[in-house]
Amino acid sequence: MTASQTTSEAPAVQDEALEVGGHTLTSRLIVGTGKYATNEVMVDAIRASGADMVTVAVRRVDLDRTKEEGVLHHLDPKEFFLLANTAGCYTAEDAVRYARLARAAGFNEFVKLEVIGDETTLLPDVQATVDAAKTLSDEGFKVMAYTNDDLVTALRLEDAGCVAVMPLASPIGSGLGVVNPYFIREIKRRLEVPVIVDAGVGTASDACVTMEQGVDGVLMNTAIAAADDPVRMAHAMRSAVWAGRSAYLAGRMPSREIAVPSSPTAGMLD
Amino acid sequence: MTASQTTSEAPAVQDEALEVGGHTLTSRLIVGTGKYATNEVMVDAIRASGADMVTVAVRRVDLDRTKEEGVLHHLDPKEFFLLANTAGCYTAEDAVRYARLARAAGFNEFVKLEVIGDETTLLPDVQATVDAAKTLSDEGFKVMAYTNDDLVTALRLEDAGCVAVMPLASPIGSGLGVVNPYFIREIKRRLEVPVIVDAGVGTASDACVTMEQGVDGVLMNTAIAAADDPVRMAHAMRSAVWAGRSAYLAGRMPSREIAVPSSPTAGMLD
Amino acid sequence: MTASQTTSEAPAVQDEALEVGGHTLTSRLIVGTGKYATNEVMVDAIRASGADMVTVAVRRVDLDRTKEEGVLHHLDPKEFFLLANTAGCYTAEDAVRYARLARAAGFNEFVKLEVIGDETTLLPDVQATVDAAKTLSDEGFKVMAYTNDDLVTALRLEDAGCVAVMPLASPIGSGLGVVNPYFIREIKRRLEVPVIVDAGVGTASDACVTMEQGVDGVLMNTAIAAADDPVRMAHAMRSAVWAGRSAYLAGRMPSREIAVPSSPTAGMLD
Amino acid sequence: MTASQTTSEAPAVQDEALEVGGHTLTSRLIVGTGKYATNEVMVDAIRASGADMVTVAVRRVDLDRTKEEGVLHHLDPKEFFLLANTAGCYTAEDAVRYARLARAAGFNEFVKLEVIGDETTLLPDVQATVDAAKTLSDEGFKVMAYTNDDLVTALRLEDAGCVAVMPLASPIGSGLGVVNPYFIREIKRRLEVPVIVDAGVGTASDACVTMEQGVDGVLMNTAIAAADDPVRMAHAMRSAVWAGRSAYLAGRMPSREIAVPSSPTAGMLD
Amino acid sequence: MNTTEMIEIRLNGKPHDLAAGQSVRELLESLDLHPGMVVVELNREILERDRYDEFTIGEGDTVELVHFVGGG
Amino acid sequence: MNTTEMIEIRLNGKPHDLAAGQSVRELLESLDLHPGMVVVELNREILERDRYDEFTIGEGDTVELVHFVGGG
Amino acid sequence: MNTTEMIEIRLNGKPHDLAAGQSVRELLESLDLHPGMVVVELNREILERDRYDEFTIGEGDTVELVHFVGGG
Amino acid sequence: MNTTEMIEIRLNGKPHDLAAGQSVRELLESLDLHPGMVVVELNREILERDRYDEFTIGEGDTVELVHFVGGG
Repeated sequence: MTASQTTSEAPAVQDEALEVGGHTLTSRLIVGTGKYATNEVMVDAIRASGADMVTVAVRRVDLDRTKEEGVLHHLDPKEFFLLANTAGCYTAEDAVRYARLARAAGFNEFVKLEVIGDETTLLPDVQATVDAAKTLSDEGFKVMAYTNDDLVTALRLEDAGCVAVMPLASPIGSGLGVVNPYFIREIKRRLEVPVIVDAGVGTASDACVTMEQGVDGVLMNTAIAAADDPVRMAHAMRSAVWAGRSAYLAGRMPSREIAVPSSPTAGMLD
Repeated sequence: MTASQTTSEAPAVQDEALEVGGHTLTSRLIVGTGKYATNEVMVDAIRASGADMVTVAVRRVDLDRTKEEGVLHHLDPKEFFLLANTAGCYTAEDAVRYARLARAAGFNEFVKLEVIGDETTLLPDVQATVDAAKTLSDEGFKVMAYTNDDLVTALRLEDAGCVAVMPLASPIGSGLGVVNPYFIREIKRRLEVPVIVDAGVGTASDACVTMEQGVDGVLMNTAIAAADDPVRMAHAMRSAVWAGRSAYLAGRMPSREIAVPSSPTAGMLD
Repeated sequence: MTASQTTSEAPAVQDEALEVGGHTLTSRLIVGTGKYATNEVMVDAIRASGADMVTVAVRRVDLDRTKEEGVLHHLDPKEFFLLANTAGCYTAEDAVRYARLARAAGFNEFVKLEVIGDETTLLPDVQATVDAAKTLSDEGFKVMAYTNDDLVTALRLEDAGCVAVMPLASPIGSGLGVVNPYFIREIKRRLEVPVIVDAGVGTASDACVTMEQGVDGVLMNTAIAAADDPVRMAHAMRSAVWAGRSAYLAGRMPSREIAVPSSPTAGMLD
Repeated sequence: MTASQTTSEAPAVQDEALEVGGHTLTSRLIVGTGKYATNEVMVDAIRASGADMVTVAVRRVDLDRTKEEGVLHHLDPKEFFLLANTAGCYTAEDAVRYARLARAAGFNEFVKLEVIGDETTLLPDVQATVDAAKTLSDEGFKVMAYTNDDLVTALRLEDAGCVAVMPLASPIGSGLGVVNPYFIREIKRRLEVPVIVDAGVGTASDACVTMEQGVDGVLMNTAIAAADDPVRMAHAMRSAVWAGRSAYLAGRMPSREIAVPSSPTAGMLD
Repeated sequence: MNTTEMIEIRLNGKPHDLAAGQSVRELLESLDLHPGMVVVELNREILERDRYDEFTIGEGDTVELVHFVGGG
Repeated sequence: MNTTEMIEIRLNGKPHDLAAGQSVRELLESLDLHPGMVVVELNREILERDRYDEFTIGEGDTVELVHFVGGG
Repeated sequence: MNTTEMIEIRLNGKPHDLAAGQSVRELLESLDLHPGMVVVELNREILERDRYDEFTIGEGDTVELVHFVGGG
Repeated sequence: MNTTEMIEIRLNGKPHDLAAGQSVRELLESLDLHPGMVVVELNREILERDRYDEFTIGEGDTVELVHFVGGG
């Protein structure tokens, strides 16, 4: 028997499913489709992650080598819920344009809104993000907004009609994990819409810590795609997200500086 | 469909099983049996944890209310591998005495050696632990030694014949998690016998971080028994240990202060 | 002789003075004047801190017990540079109104701009802060803007004409210290105007760590006022700021997991 | 005026001096004399550090280029209290031999006892250290013992007659700072003799954090000698040690996740 | 002899009665406030210190008297 | 026989020549692109899929053909 | 008729009276303890289970009866 | 004239030749070492400074000359 089989049985405990903008997610883990060495590894890793919502980017068809490129040649839209992003947009106008193009592809009304404010850090332009969120929500889009860990901005995004607010754990692709758990917790505490931590997770424990803050889900790409063994890491992330969620629901023991014996102090021999 | 089902399929990737003193462990998670509100919760939690090795303490029969007390009335020795501990012993002599009594119970030659050096912190008396480990190993015991996070002591315990060395993450029952990952990593790097982190884990992410250090397993009791919902936490721990182990084997992405886009920078519209 | 005398000699090394909006600051530590038990303790603590710039708030005269209240009855404007804040303002308009009232007091053109976006966390409304910063800069104010640790907002505040950008280490009065050193470092790396960390420092090491990030200064109030012994803590902060600044300028040793002997390995006896 | 002058006045608050083995130390900072680029820099840095106790190693005279080597050609034993160490010794016997040679030099009865147990990490052999401490104390030495952060060992060293117990913050030359503040605090809480943290400090804030744990002093070498500007770093360390000590004595504010305004909430305008 | 006419204003958020025709300077004096220590806002307009006697306070005026207090 | 008249358009940011009078559908066919796999923006206006043959491409038109690629 | 002679031993740290001449097995039975569930230490010596009836308990003997309980 | 008899000793781990009959003090002088700056261990025994001339170095003796160097 191998240790791998220790997660092979269905847990007895249940957790309500995550609903975002009226859509029910099987998994609290959402994964990206970028930066994989091959499309085969991408598909295997995504399947291993257990995610059913995956992000995709909107780009020009490369007229020289089309066949290869389109992600739809590799991912079956019936198997995965495609969440188009507006990655690479630096203005509200651009983001709105990309969102409309994505919707025209005909899959769903959802969009992962990203309006970048700085090329080096890929941190969001929060004001432009709020503006684009309003416009898109008014047009009937279901906006899931990537943002920084600022509570005030998160509240504005909720007011703007976003169906999910997605603060970063740390910068995109940094793998630094949850640098500011206080801000993430406070955002979750104050919002009504789902809070999904997006970007910054580097390894399984980061995903676990993220979910232990009580957030509704986590979105990642690089942590899986850039691991030495993406498929194995995808498995790890799936278990880590589940573990962190369960630990949050289970209610952890208090931590204390003093020690407390786990065996009885009574009944010792003379 | 519920999120709980996201861990319900058997992972495709495999991990060699953990072997300690010639005994193969199904799970890399070992759990204690102390401090549970009821024996029913204890048994359910242990089953949920997926552990097959469980620790028990040696104590006097309480002649007034025996029926209840003995853990064997609740745990089937055929279902679980019983690892008796020497908890509560403050000298090598006492620990040896308790180990012999445990072996006389007739289940196995294994003992979790604990020689406490301080009542407040429950930190080990490392010299007495090394002495007891030698004596017991010479008597044919398979010693799994609880110790602090000191590499030199860990090396001595290996020399003394221990089949596993079990450094603490933080004090027993503290729930502070892995305070010194450097020392834990170095101990793992230098020893040949399995290194199992014992004590200090407080929640799922602690177990995950522990396994990401590359150690062979983790032993816990209070983190599960003192959770608001021990059974759910046991599930969480089982997934967390698996997640941390898998992430270690998968090889995490490098972390960096700068951001790296996960969507293509080429192919943007004019 | 007492340890207290170990800081009693003038350091030989020099550091260029901090200039903000054309005004030269003797100290890189700026302190608030709020929350002190008595005005005597406030004055003693401020003197002990070595700060020459102190913040004050603008409030209605209490017509019942005026004599006591005004901070000018206790702080000599010739001894300290008074930096009026707009604390308590929740809109750009209010902040502008308070800034104008402060300037009418006739001391200087400087204002510590604060536009709060959330009552619970006292986190800034970054968009309103940028708007108010523009208006006030156009009116000739020298704006030192309290903000969160978002780089993009910091860049906007610099564009808006602020003479200093003041990101928080953690929420006002929280004493959590520098939660996100990455963001603070990046803000310092990217801005031309002085970066002064404002809010969140809890004890001396927090101030020291803050300055080690390379920022130009630190502003605090509660850490000193709410210490058991504010005057002693003020001394500590003054030394800590100086220590952190010096360590930053001195260039720290690289940290590494392996050990390196500090005594020669050669020349041992047989 | 320059910021450097902000520490140039004598603090008003006083702290009792540190007494070790009957010897009164002016400074709570003890520094090593190893690894400096030149003897001039060493002397300047030591003077800048304000330390009056400095450690030296015992080694064979290099018969080819004596004049240069001996540290006594550069440090005046009347200006500095020389604390000889037993660095490089791997057995109690060797350490005792080096201590006797050091005493024969005729300066004092003090010795910094080091018995290394592992060449890679330079972690101590705690049992051998306790044995050597007993032998040397019986011979009238005043033993200041380098040890790990294990409380039980620290208590044994106190029983063995050590005049100071010196746990590491992290491995020698690692510069990782105080990895386990819980253990350091507990050691200080439990011992009667002075606790001086020895090894691991990397920059000023590490020294500050160390002293904030309530320990009596800190000993460092590499953090100063391996800085880009050792003299400036020595100044920084001196202020940092003082700052940390003062903050400890001043009693820090409580830290909390919620924010608390530092300006009055009353007296706002309509 | 005849009684002075009184007017009511809003002073720092509260109703306040004073004799008609008083200047801002007179108001401060009546409140025992040193002009140099406060800033006066009359009907939302900030007044210059050296012109306090040019402004006469009328019925229903809103007056805010502010100063510096301890703050962070 | 007579030659077809050619026009130049801007296609995905590059100059592109094609026969005059072609519909969007014909353009996609000529590029061997399945209509269901791409989204077409003609002069900044997004076209509905089922109306590709209603739009004729003219001289100087700007055409963007986009699709989904891997992204985070 | 004649009365049984009684002896006192120390059992799990407390004084305990029983009839003279009893074997360890008889003691366990009198305490309603299943031999397979306990380990017996007689005067600091651990007894093998299958030899409980070979050992007779005498005046002043120290007997420890231990078993497994929940522990970490 | 007659030549001096030479002996070999082990000095700081290396073989060293010197004239027979020399005292420790003479050895230090020949090495240009100030007695106050070094500590002498002769055949594993530490010598007191004021007795350096009482000890004569013999064939095969082991001499260690140590001093303080920079260290942490």
